[in-house]
Amino acid sequence: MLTVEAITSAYGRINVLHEVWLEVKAGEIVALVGSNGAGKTTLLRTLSGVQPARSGRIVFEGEAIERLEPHQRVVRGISQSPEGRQVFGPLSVEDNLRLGAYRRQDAGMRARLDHVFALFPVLAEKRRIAAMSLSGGQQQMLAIGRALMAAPKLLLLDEPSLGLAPLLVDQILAAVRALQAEGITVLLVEQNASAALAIADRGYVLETGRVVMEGSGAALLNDPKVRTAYLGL
Amino acid sequence: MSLLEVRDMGISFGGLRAVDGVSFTVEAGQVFSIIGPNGAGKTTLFNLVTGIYRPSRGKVTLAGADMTGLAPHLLVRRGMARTFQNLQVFFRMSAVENVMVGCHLAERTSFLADLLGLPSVARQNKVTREHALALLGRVGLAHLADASAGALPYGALKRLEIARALAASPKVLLLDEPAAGCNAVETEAIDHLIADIAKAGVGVVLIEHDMKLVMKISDRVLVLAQGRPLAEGPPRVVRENPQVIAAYLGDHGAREADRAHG
Amino acid sequence: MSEFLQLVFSGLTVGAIYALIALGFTLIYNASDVINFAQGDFVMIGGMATVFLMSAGLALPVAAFIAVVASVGVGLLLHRFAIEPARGASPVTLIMITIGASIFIKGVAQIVFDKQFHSLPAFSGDAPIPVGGATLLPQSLWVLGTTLGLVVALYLFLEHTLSGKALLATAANRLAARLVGINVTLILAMAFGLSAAIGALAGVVATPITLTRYDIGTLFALKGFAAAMLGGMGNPVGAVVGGLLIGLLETFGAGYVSSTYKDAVAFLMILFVLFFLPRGLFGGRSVERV
Amino acid sequence: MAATANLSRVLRARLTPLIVLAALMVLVPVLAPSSFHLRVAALVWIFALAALGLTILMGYAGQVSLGHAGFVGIGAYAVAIGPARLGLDPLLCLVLGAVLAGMIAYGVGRPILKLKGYYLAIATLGFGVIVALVLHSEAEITGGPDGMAVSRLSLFGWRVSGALNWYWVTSGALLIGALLALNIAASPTGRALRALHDSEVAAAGAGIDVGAKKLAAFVVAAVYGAVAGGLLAAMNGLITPEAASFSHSIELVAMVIIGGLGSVFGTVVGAAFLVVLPQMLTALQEYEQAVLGLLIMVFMIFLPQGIVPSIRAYILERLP
Amino acid sequence: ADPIKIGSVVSATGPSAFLGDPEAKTLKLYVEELNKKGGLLGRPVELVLYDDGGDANKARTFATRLVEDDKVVAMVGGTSTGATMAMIPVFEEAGIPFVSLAGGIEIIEPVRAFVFKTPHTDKTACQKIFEDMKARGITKIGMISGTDGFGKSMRNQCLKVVGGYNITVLADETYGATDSDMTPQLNKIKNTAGVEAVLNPGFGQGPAIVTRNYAQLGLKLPLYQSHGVASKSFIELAGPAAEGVRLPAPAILVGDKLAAEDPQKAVVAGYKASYEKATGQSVSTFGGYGFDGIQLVTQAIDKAKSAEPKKIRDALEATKSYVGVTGVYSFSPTDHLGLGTDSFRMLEIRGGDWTLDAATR
Ligand SMILES: Nc1ncnc2c1ncn2[C@@H]1O[C@H](COP(=O)(O)OP(=O)(O)OP(=O)(O)O)[C@@H](O)[C@H]1O
Ligand SMILES: Nc1ncnc2c1ncn2[C@@H]1O[C@H](COP(=O)(O)OP(=O)(O)OP(=O)(O)O)[C@@H](O)[C@H]1O
Ligand SMILES: [Mg+2]
Ligand SMILES: [Mg+2]
Repeated sequence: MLTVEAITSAYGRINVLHEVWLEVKAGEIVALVGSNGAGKTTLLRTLSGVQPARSGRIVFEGEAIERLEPHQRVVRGISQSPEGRQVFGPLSVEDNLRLGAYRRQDAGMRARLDHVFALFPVLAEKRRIAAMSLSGGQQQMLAIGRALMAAPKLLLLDEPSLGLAPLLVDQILAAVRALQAEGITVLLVEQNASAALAIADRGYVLETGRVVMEGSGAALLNDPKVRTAYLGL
Repeated sequence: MSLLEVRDMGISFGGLRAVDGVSFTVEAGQVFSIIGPNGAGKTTLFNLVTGIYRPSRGKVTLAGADMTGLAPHLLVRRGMARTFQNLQVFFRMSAVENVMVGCHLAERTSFLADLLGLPSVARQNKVTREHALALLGRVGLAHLADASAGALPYGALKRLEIARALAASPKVLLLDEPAAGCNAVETEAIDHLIADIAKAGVGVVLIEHDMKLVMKISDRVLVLAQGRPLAEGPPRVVRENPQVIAAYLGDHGAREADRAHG
Repeated sequence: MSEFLQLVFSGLTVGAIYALIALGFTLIYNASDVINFAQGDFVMIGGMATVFLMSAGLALPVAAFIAVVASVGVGLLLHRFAIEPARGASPVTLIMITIGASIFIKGVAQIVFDKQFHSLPAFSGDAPIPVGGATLLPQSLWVLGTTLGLVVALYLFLEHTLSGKALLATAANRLAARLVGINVTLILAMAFGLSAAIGALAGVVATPITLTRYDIGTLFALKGFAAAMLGGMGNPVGAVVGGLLIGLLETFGAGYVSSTYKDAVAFLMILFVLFFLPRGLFGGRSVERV
Repeated sequence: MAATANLSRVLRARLTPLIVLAALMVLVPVLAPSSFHLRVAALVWIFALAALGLTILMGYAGQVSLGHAGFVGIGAYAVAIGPARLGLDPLLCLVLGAVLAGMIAYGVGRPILKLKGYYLAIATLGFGVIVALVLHSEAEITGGPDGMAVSRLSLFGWRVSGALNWYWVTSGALLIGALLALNIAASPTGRALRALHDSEVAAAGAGIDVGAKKLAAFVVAAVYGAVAGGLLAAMNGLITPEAASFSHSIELVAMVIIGGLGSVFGTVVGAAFLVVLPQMLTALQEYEQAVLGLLIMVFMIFLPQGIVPSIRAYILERLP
Repeated sequence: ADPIKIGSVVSATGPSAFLGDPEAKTLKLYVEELNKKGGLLGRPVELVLYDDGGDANKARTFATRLVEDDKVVAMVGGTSTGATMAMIPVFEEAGIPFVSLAGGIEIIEPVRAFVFKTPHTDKTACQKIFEDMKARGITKIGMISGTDGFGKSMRNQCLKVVGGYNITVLADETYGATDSDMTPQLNKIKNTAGVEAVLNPGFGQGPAIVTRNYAQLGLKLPLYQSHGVASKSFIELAGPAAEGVRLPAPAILVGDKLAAEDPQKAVVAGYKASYEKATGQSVSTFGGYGFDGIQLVTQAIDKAKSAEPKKIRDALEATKSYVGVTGVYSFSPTDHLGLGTDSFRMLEIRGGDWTLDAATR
């Protein structure tokens, strides 16, 4: 579904991604792990188009999209829940979610909204409240919910469990699984690597802007290097 | 007399009792953790204790002195420093400058001396910078000292805030989710750091959702839910409280918590 | 009593003009956090273009329509060639660009038009309407009506359409706006175009009262900005209330305090209000989260 | 290699702007000795001095003021009114004007500096408008809209007159002003100001008294403005309320932004841009304004951080 | 041959643009015509013209530039009194004659060696108006003046001389130069018992708005405007409300209505024809000030047979009975204006046009 071919990306003159190769097949959950500053966020930003690629190709469903504007990529079915939540602070929770469906104003929107509210009941409770007065974890839920509202084919999640209570981490991971069952493909960046790899079909390990390892979720979980470097075991 | 005493804190936002009658005490050298579901009021409690919000009721005393309602910068003077859940970094400054700002209270220059550029200012700058570099080293960011804070990855920024808070040489340090955005290995480093800080006699108040971290290093844990205390006690006791498991930990959290004590 | 009423009429008229200009600020601010210093110049373009088109023989409605379209064109050009190329620059830089644009527009206007004052005939004649011992000009009703119409339209647009929300979202968080698929460039262009239209419309209805000249935009921008801030930046209802209030303050200041210091009266009132409501009358009171 | 490393060090050094400025000051009278050129240069120095106040307030501390010309006006009229109406010594009045401006800034700043962003902008704007209005209206004291004459300044017995002498006096004033501004930037105070610019909460969390620091910056800015105003009045021998006008406030802000927000040397460049450029554009006659506006737009589009920081960043990025 | 350089600084843009613009156009036009006729003393004339945008500080800089860089031999300009006052020291010091186009009396009082001016002072205007009021038996008036330099200065002059005419000022209101509504002030005057006429010293759009608001409030008392509105655009802007407004103005506005034997008739007709042909705009008194200024200077150069500043000055001061569009000038060492009240005509607006009041015809 998505192939990333030799993507290079930079802030100013400093290259952060060095020819990253990566593939996500339709219906997969792919986990991306790596330490602080490895370039995980940068990679997701490059995929959603808010960060330009310096070179390389991104092919989504057979179409090269690396030159497309972010909104054009959203139309094609790529949606991202960004790092740092990035909610529309002064807008209400409900407006945030509706804007998530900005490019998908279809009959299914109502249902998706209900779905998000079912997943995160607290959002329903606070639907009229300005997003900036939510707690950190609540904002994280909102960011994930907003990404879901776009009914994406490919969902990019940047540290979805960040700041969430353990109970909710379970729920989020379960939800990701459920999404997979609905046919949504997920590319998941997580610091909680053990949990992420546990639900992932495949995973990649990123180190200073390069893919240094790939394999099935289980294989990586059991890889001794991964275990010491990322799982702390 | 405890180092930090919080009595019956409370505040409401338009009908929502975000924090409702919370009390706790922290001793020097202790790690005191506050956990609870999202929206339980943990961050709000921090904001009340550190003077960012004015409490509608309750009292804060630090080393016996009443601190309630004191402006944040005065609280720092009395020995209270914190980090923020929503990053509050000086993004246009370099990493080391961020920490140097944290040293503000220790700096012995006056406005006039600064204006006139007296030699004492240069000396002070040198001292401050060295101190800041040492602190950056302590949180593992020495190699990024001169990088612009705006260019640091998320996990590094969290540690930068810790270094900045430490720069104020606090008696009480309040950390709001310091390990968010760090993987297991990085979290472990933070874990050692916090233990070190506490060992040096600082009272640490910690908000964190990483149960491995919390259960491992906390002396006591307070669980909040919907603004009210749900349970309080040593980690071992808290993590077995069925109410806490149901409201907060879930299976995963309980597992993680167990793993901490392995 | 009749004196009081007279002051009210006159304050409301002037205030409605300020309100119209403040409304123009609202859109661009909502989309980009930028105060468009060229907003007053859109007002000037509306008035001046109508004057010159009318003197070329066009009927008022036709002339006014073309003037509004022309102003929208200028707004879009401003966005396309000055704001869009500076994409990603800080609001301060963008504001400076609009200041440059304002100087540029005035410079061109003094060549295309001239440096004289001009007026337009009142839309429904000059015969004052006597009300309770005071008099009201029909043109005042035009201004008040336009203000009312525009504020309702703007309010509905921002609060009840997805495009309106997208506009607000763009200013609230540009990155997130792009991530949810909002075409930020288009939204900004729309904001500039609509602001220019509102400005020009204000110019058309106000010129019979205020007269117009190539450089009148500066004054309009100043008063409109003050009105917008008093009401609470970004809130169209606030803009209108702010505008009317400043108009009333000025006229009552002139009528009852001192005509020399009436502007001071208005500004002191603004300072007084901001002292208690640091984000204006309708700017919200919520505590910022950290 | 060594040369580029040196260049990089020079570009980063604290006092480089001062040395370049001093060199420029010596060069101008050599290259352009006519008293017209000297006057234009002196005006650049004076406006740069006034704008330096804004550099500290806006550039360092991030607090917008759209009423800075109000303080310029206060300083200017102190030098005009003191000698004419009270028989005081002009130099003393220059100092008194600065003190007065500082005191007024203190009084006005305390309430309004609680405001943020555009709200602070409108409050300062209001202050400026009120000052201009008073200068305009109290004709018995200020001479009204047509202004009033200002007696000659004498520095410790030396009566300053002639373009060259004024050139040196203003050069000296700017040099001192620039030095102080650079001193602040590199000091704990400067760090505190830049910190509160980025996050007031975090600055307070580091023990910085945000309100007091903002107020200090506001007062210092006012003093810069007043001294510049006093010099302007004394040099011209006449002052009109125009000095305190809103458009002049905008002009000062524009200098700071065009040159580069927060950059001391940039402020001088910005002042030069807005003082010298109109002189160069006079040949364009009625197209002058349009071209000036166009140039401002073009510079801001292509050098969005302002002239000096943008160029500096460009060079530094290309050095190894 | 080397051109003779004449300098000028006017406010061609900014709040006084409607004064400065016709001044600039007139100066350019006249110098052009002069050169077509062969220039002066067999040399071409070059006009060095700068726009101060209404800023006295800029005016001062341009004045220095004219003296230092451009080396002009004479100067005609200074749209506002403020700008003029800022420039005077430069020309005085350099010894270059300066004919100002601004109204303030302080420009020529005390007399300065090198400074002259062409417009009437506001004091003369006040006197002319009060003479007219007195003749019509008006003894109690209300005043509403602009707070710009012109309005303010004229207000002060009027208050100074009003006593001499047994007229009392019962109401004294002001408005800002850029205000768009003067109803509150006029309403106060309306409610002041005993007012028999209203006087509005001011220029720009203000008086037009005053006139409109005046009509809107249904005020029927005589309304006097000043010479500051003496251009056709006032009538256009004020519209029907201008009917009946009286004001003192120079002959230029009513050139075609002057008596055939009036000495100014020919000059005025000539200037009006060429200005209106060249610019497509109707003449105003302001352009006329410029015309008289440059005329005075060029005639002085001609008479002095020299382009030397000192000699030009001397010739200027010796000017006697120069017939200009504003009036007939005779300078002397104690009078650098050389106009009296008789150069003003009392006009009344009737049928949308200026008409000469019979009494002063
Ligand atoms: N705006 C920026 N300007 C310059 N460099 C940047 C910027 N943002 C990130 N970087 C650099 O790019 C590299 C990759 O950062 P990125 O945020 O992609 O890492 P990450 O893997 O997501 O880290 P984390 O786990 O902390 O979120 C880091 O070295 C960082 O310093
Ligand atoms: N300024 C505010 N206005 C309105 N509601 C607020 C405000 N601040 C906090 N709240 C509400 O108070 C509750 C507590 O928020 P708080 O941020 O303290 O939660 P928390 O325990 O820190 O949660 P998390 O773990 O997600 O960070 C939340 O429901 C939040 O929406
Ligand atoms: Mg990241
Ligand atoms: Mg929190």
